Amino acid sequence: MKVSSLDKALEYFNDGITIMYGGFGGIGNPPTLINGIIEKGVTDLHLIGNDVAFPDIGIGRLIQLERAKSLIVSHIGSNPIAGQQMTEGKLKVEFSPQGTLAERIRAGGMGLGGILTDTGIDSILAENKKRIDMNGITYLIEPALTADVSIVYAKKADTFGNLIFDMSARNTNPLVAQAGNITIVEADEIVQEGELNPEEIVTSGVFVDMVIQSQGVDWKWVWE
Amino acid sequence: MKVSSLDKALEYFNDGITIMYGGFGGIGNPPTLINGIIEKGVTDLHLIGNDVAFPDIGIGRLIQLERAKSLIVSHIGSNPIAGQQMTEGKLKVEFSPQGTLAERIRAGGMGLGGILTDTGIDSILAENKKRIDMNGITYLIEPALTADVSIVYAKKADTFGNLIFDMSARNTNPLVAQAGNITIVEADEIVQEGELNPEEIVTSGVFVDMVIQSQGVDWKWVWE
Amino acid sequence: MGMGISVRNQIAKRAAQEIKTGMTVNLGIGIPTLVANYVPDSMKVMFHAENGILGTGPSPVEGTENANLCNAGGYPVTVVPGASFFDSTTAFGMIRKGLIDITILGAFEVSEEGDLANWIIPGKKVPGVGGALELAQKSKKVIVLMNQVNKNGTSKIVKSCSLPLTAKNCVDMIITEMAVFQIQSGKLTLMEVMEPYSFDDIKAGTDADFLLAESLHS
Amino acid sequence: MGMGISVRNQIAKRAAQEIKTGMTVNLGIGIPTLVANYVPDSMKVMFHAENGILGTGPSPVEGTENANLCNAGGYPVTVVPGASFFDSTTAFGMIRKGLIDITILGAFEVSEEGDLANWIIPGKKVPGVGGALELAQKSKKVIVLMNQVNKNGTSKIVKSCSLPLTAKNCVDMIITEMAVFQIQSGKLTLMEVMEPYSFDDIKAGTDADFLLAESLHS
Repeated sequence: MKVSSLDKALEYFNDGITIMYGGFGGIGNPPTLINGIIEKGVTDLHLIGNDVAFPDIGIGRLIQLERAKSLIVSHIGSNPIAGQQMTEGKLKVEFSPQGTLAERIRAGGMGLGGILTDTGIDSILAENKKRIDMNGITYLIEPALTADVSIVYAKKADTFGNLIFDMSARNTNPLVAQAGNITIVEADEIVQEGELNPEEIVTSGVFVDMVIQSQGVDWKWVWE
Repeated sequence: MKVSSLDKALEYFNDGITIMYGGFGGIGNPPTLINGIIEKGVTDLHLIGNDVAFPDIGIGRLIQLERAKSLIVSHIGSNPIAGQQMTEGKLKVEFSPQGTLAERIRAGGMGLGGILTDTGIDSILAENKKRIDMNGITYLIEPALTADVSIVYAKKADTFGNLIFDMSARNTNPLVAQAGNITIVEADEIVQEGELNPEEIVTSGVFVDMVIQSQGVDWKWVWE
Repeated sequence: MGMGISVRNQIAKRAAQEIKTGMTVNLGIGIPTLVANYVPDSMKVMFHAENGILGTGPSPVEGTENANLCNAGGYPVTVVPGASFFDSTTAFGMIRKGLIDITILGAFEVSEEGDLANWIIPGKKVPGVGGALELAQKSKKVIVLMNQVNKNGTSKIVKSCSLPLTAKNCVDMIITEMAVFQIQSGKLTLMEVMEPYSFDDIKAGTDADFLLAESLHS
Repeated sequence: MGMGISVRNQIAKRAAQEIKTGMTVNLGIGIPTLVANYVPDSMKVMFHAENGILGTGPSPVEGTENANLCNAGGYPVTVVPGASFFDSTTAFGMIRKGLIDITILGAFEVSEEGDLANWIIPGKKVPGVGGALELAQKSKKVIVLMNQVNKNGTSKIVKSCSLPLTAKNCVDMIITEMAVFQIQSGKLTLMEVMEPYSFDDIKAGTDADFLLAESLHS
């Protein structure tokens, strides 16, 4: 029985840990867990995710409160506060191309060491990366990513931790769900085992350690 | 409009091409396309798939008729005819661990060069493989696989080529569907665009070039 | 981009002419977003969003937006029949495998050989790379929509990019308020002159060598 | 395996005792398949199949089999509440990530240090490796079920494997018709003697050094 409370979930969050989070532009960032992390006061966090949303949306709130020490992301363009902290030297940022980052997270969840891609081979991002030649093409070796704790936002979870997502809020969530040493999911709805169709399950519960009830999004979207 | 006929599909099959096929132990092998390939008489084929089923089941029929020149598979244990042809030097067989093979096929479909894994590092299968050290672990470099034509068996396809599969007949089919230069799908049911729920689609139609109506399985299963 | 709405729409409209039925198309943020408005409803085009949608449709009617159905820019969309949802790895697998027929995006600089710089201005703007590398490097056709010159009046089409590259030799077409250029086999060619600009305006606004299309010889 | 049905069931029953509630378990073909019969219905165990099922249940009633719902051995199964279907990459991702608590499989040879040889007999049997490498190398606990000796009366537990390895130091437990052995930190230990065999039978049938468990000192 993996269903638990926010309080129990927060026991996994301590200063200096690496947290991987689902979401893309704030959509799919888990609001209840992020608010819980903020209230617990943990800091010096290493964050891994697609982007850092907007200053007052989702994961962006942790940035605004200066709780992050480093990021591995594809961009921070929508959150100027992150750019400012980076310029001031307060925040270490590693940029990974979006598709490469997604594959690195997936590789972590699948127990792989990494992937080979030629994406970005002409860019400055490739400068210090290991390379390998195969069949006349030069590939970059992109290492897998894992985290101490992964946090995920699902539409529905069953009590075994099987997950489904909501339309474009799926984005990086299924990948992140697989890549945590501990994976904690907040879901808008929690149902009994057997209530999800085995065909429609996107993330198998074997990857999930804990499920809590989401309180839902408490921010305003940029288009609102 | 990707819906077409078996005759049109067979235009893509010629002597000496590489065919990748979905299925696991015959389950999920596309029966109508395999029968069509047999009837067309193409030979010297290079086959890539999980296994070669049983002598008179699915892809096994191509082996029995000596249409294959080489295989990349995880095992041939259920098809002794393949073992015999291998021993006689008629069939070249490359074994890849099952999970590694699946990832190599997926990598091909995702436009990646390959993956890093330490699976099988102590086995003779690793002997001639390139290696790389990362964070104290030695990984094998396992190159991506693609094919001239991928053949796939789906439960339902829509006219854009979006696919869903039937329970454990999913197995390698979604991976194979992505990895072909040309991907041809046979489906038990073909529906209009919009009739599949975008959430339940397992393979996006953008990977699929042609869909034909399946005539269904015409062999007896081993347990029957 | 410091460009009037009518000019933005003119560029978008011209870009839309490159889209043919059956294509898979990715539109970047900014002017590229407007391109969808000029694709006829009768034309079957699948728009791709990096966050995991194939088949985005028009913006929803106000009041019916769903925060969980947005494009990669974070703005609400709808979906068309045949659309599918998937995770980010599949979204980029489609790009990497070369299944995007056309990608339309903005740029800081494009070289006469088609090198693209559109993600970083060192010391000034480091928003991060997002999906730009994959889209520029892997799409079958890359169309850049941008101003002919920047705020200082300097050409954005250059002999060689001064900014760090997104990808080499990737741009196939440039559409600005002044002109349409094609880049083929490393050669920049002026294809069309936009009203009210003259050839001399374009010449003055282009800091690179270019050829003239057959249709412009006269 | 040339073993009577009652002995096969005895070994399977003993192996089932290693399975605890909440575990994820992969059963190989042959005797391992029988293990599921000895796991109490009340115990919540998720059985994993390499072809893409988590949560396989008992064999279906005759006449209700579905060819598209089979285990990795190709035989019809059912699913339990909470089951999920996925493709082969995810099936093996679960294995590689170490999410399989116990894997139970057969072997040609096991060394006293836990090296496993179970996929190839050069010149004789080359069925291919299937998922054996991943399961042996990556599962949290690997239990081998096999005969103590082969057809020629030679021990299958050896000082060092003569056949090509599946994986090194991977076997945690061996259950035969004669005995239960544990392998920890490279040391083979006899844990249990099975009726009607004696310590001397085991000694004679084991071509490797082994320690005696505390419980057997007397």
